[in-house]
Amino acid sequence: MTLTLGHYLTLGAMLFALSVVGIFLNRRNLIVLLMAIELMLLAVNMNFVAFSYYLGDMHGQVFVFFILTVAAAESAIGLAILVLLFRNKSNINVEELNTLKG
Amino acid sequence: MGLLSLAIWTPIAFGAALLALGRDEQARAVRWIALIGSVLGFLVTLPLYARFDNSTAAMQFVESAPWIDRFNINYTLGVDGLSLWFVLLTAFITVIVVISAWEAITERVNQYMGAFLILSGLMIGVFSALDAMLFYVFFEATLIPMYLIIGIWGGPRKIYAAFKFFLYTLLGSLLMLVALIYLFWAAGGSFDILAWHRLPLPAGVQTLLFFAFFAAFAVKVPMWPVHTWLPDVHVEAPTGGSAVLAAIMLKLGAYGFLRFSMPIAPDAAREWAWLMIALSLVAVIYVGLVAMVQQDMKKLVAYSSVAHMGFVTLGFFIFNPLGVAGGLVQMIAHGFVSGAMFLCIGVLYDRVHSREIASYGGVVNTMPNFTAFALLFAMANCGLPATAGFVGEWMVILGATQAHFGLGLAAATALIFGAAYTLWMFKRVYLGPVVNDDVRQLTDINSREFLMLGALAIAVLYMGIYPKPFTDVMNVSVSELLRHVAASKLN
Amino acid sequence: MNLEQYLPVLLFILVGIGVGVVPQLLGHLFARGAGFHKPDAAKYSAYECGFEAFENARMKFDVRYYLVAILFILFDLEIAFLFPWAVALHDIGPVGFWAMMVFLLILVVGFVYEWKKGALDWE
Amino acid sequence: MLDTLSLYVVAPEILLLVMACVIAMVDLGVKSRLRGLTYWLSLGTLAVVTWLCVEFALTGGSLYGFGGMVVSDPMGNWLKAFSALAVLVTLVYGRPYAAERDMLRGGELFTLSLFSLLGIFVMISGSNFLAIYLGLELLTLSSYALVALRRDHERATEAAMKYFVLGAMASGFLLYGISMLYGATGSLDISRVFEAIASGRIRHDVLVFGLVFIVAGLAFKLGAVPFHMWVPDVYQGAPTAVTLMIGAAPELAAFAIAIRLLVEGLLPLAIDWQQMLMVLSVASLLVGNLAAIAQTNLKRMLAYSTISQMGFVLLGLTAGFVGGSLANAYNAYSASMFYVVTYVLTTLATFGIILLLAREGFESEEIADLAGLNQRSPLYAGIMAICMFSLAGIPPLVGFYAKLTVLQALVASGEGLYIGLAVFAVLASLIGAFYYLRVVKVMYFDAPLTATRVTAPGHVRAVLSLNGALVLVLGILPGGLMALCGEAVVRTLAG
Amino acid sequence: MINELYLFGQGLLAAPWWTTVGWPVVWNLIKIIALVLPLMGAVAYLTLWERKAIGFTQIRVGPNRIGPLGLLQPIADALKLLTKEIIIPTAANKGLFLLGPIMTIMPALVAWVVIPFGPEAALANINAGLLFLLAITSLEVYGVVIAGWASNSKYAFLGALRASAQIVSYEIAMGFCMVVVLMVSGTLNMTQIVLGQDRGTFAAMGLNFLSWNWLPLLPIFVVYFISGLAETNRHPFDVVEGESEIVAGHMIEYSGMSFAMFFLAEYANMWLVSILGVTLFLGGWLPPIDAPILNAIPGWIWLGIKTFMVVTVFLWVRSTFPRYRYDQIMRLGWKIFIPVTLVWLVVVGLWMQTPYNIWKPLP
Repeated sequence: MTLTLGHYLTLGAMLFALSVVGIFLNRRNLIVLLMAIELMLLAVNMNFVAFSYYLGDMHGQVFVFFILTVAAAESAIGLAILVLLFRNKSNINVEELNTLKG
Repeated sequence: MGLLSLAIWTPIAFGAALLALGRDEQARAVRWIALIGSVLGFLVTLPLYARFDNSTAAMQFVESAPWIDRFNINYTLGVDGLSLWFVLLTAFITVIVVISAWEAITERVNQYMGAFLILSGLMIGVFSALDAMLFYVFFEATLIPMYLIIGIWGGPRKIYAAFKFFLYTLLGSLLMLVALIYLFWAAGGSFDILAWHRLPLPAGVQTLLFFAFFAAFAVKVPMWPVHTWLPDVHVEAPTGGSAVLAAIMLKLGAYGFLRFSMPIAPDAAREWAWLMIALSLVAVIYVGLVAMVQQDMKKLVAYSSVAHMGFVTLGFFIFNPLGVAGGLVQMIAHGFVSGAMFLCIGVLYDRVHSREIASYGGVVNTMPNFTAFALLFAMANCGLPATAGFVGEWMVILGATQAHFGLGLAAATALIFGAAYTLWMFKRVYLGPVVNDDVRQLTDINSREFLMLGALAIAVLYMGIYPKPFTDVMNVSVSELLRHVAASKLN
Repeated sequence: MNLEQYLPVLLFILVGIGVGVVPQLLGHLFARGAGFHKPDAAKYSAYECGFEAFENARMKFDVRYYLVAILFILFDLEIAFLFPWAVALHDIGPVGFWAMMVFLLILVVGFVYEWKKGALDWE
Repeated sequence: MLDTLSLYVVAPEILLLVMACVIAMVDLGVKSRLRGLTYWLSLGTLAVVTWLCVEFALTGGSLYGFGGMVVSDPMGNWLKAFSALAVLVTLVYGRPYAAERDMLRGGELFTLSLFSLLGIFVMISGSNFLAIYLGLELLTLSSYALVALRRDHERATEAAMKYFVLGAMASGFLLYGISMLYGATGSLDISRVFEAIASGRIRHDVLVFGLVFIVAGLAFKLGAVPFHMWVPDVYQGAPTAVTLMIGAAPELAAFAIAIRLLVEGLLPLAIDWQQMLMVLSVASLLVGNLAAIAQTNLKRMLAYSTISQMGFVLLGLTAGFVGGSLANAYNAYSASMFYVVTYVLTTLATFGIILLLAREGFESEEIADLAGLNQRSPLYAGIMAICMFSLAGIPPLVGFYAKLTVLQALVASGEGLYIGLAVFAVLASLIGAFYYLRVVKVMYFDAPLTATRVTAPGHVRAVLSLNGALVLVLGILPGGLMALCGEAVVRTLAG
Repeated sequence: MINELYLFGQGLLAAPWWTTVGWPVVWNLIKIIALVLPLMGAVAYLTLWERKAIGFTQIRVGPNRIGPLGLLQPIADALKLLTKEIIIPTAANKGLFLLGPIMTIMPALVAWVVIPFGPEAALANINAGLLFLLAITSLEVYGVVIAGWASNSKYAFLGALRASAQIVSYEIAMGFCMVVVLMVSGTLNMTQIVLGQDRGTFAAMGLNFLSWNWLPLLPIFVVYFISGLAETNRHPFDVVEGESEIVAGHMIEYSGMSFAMFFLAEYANMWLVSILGVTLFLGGWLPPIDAPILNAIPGWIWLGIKTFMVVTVFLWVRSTFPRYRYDQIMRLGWKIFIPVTLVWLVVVGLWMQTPYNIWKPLP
């Protein structure tokens, strides 16, 4: 069996779907939410790398580099907000995020 | 700057200045400046009448300047026989309203006066705009000051009334906006109303346009069954607001029929005239009956306004010169009379703070001078010959009879209802013995009120006795309009 | 892509895990086989200098550890940027060099900022 | 690659970046009583950047830099100028508010604002997926931090968290769509993507698959229904000054990337994305307006109002490609641009008033807090009333012309569907008028709760008055701005 | 001889699965074992050498009872640990608790796969060698964190936090060091990096050791070495397992072979850091001076000698310096090493832009 573009794309799509499901169905812990977001970006990276290799074009891989960086910055900010939230509310349950309603 | 521009912007400039600079501490100065502004605004409209050429149906005093290039919107003004009198009427009523508020309004005087002055300029703008977008802007902009007037200085249920007024009229005019945009597109990128008059349109489109305009204007007039906002608003609005509303704002809608619906969609207008006539008759008869059972003076006058405006639309849609001219004359007359009626109620309200008919009785005993005025206006409201009210109604009934005898008969019966509720109210409020202490302590009108009511009384009598200046102005325009409407645009 | 060179890597990872697993397994077997396996509650409780554990070990800890983690992520990613640049430095010439210098300058601004803000102070 | 032209093209961005760094450094150095220095430095920078963008815009040409990564075209430059101005005004309004809430202590407000503006700039000038993505992230990352700027404020952190999660997810969607397009077309360059799609060699279903994700991501950023969940929470939870920062200038950027991605890149797929946008805009108009009625919190109400207003913007974008012809494109896109610019202008003044009213320890967030404002301060009540009427689309205020242009673009398409949409939009804005009127009602008809007069520093008062006056003046004379938007779009899309 | 062995193995079976998959796997396994077994030996005897070396600095003999000169001491230690009971605390998270040691030892071994022992003697001569190394060593911190967390003990938890914070802090400085080396060598391939050090003015004069990276990149070399100490949690940066404070840090709950895994990993890492340092800065397997007699000595011997020397410096440092305070460690990492490496990175970059660039790309 050889790995074709389709396999990579399917993997990417599965990871992406997994992360979306993770974001929407997760009612417990915000950390899981952050992880799901990272997973989402990784799914995209998978796509980019696969396409880049398949097309013989470097730009996709360059894009991946930038996505990685942004993902890092994003998780840094996400964690920082998480810490603030924990300090203010003393828990990080998704369900407890309900002060804002209307 | 042309005369029409002056007529529009003089009151607006004064109003804006009052809003920006006026303080409650200087109420006296504010009143005087407002008066000066309104009088100036009235004076600049007089040359319009003096220099008006009765012999042509073309637009006069036309001025035009590019305004929004991207949509070819122009600042085009002009008046013809259909609109001239309304410009004068608006400016005149504004003076009266400013005087009427002299003592009644003590808080935020600058905002009150400013709102009325701006409103006056905007309404003159509506009557003189020849560019549809300009018309629309003025038409809609009148909502803002009126909304505030009702909401700030109105009665106990003012908020309900203000919202009702705003949203009802906005709904109608938004549909009109779509129609205007469609016409803009259909006319190849022009908002010129006169060009639209010449624009051929297929029947289906005409019908849709007609009803879009109907939505805007029927609400404004107001025609039955979309009149329900009017009594509520009249009851809650302050005296000046009611007066302006009845005297002028209702005319914006009727004027719109003449300027937009009929000439732009003549075929649809003819096709649907039966509906308009039917609605008008319902207004005249049914609403007249409703007026009879009212306990609240303002509500009564409000319903009577709906009935009278029914005459106007009836006159318009029977498509003969007598009917249309009669409708126009009725509009002017109603401007004087209904304004005067509301001001009379205002005079009483300022003293007793009640509008219930039952709170009064025997006012004639304590306020003889005032009762004389009230009697005159009541008579004018019933259409007594030699008063303004008579001329228009008589012309419309004649016109209706020409079209169909049954129509004339139905319209004539309305006169009886009108007499019935007006005179019954007059009897209950003014005649008979004094019924309570409030009435006993009434003082007669002061010179300011005398001046105000006197000016209106002169106008009412003059128009009733010698209506020629009014009809002369409009004759040519009316026949031109009818000629235009009679020709089909379908080919 | 020459993936053959990665075969030893894969195998080595397996071997590495094996090196981790097998001795532990052996240790268990030996201990049990030789009868050294004698559990008791004190032995199997968490070390606490002889006290009973009186608080959950999953305690709150200093936020500075978070800070270090966050800063590490950022700097490490930036090193990831430097890697391809450094490899290609011979080929990309002065333009490439100065472009990275601009990047580093911005980075230094951030570094100075956090330094002055006290993010790097441990006490 | 690194030629003078490229540097020229991104000159405003460079200036902004340098000054953002300088301000961050200065903020570290100055004593707390000299904090004003960073404020004025920020304002000065923004003023210069605005001027620079206007200069660029007036030259009128389209220049590409860095091998087509960025573009400087009239539309972009005007949008940049407006967004710089918006941030400037935001800072002017927000500073007293921030100072009272101890948000200036760290000095991050100005730096982060400038960085978010930088992100906006990059988004606007990006003509490559990568540049657009990076700009977007710079903007959103700064925004997350700004929302969480009040560290001890529970609601603000909660809002930040929600904003973060949903914003990151939106980026993920956008990226996934971009990756699909990249795979399908083999390029990240927007003009090349356009060429590749226009050639018709690429399978349509693959493109649409990617397109769906891109539109979803954009809808998230614009706050269109059903991707609007974050908008009300963030508007309400964020400190008001930050709400304005998120609600004003970024809308311009969101519009810009919608144009860049959908029009400049994916125009051959217009039939597909126009349908999606139609659904989004109809839903936004409906949900935004209906939900706004139920709100008692002013910021939340304005959030829903934003959603409905964005519905209008999207509506304009749907009318560009009708019946196989692009004849209506300039008309439609410039209508949207005009809409979004005037919306930002009005929003600025609206939040400016809220910020003014928010005294220390009192947020003035409830609609009821505005009660009797007319008695307390007729000027501010007047400005707020002008804004509300403008948002409701009543002439002669600028919001009316915004709606007019969009409706006109719809009707000008000449198709029944679009005219139906126009009628729907009109009815929706009637619902909208209700809640805007309610604000006016509270200010003018209700009795004030306190008698304290509203005070503001002189220059804040001046800018606010100017802003309010502009809403009115542009309502009386909208021709110039309309022509500017039209011109910018024509030149950009033609060039 | 190796080649013949390889061909012999390939010829054992003619089936295609054998020649394409089976034999390469077996062959590589052989090579891996050939690497791991000596490595384990080296690790074991490093412990002995450590005790001896410390003994010498303190003017005592060190272990000398078991076997001649105490040479059997490591074997005795190993046997003892093997027979100890492995304690899994009741409160621990069992699965993770057992995973911790595995995640620690695995990267410490796998990293060796890219180390070149000679011109053609790397297990995997991959192009992204250094990158791979960086990646695999970064996994080290997972073992620490997992162990600390799974133990469910305050000491372990705090120790793990400290250790991971320290490791990641110094990883940045170390990363910068590697970037600088990359700049001058222009390749990620470890073999190429070594070969790149064989050229230059001094190398042409026969004084090859002066052309190695350590001289022009001296500050980087120093930072690398010290970071290496910190990365492996060695003295004087061993606060994570500081006996006086948190006893043994993240390993406190471990016993027997589980503990031995950590122990092995630490010493394997010492070797790894040393050999990496030698590869990056000290010319790898190259002889110091271009003399025929020295060239005759096989490269792996040179490599071994150099690595042994570097490792010995590790021990020397341990026996010389007092332990740092934790805040001092962090300050050193963030406030001194990062700026120093950054500055030197810029300096080297600038240097390379000038005509005095001494690093020409490999042909």
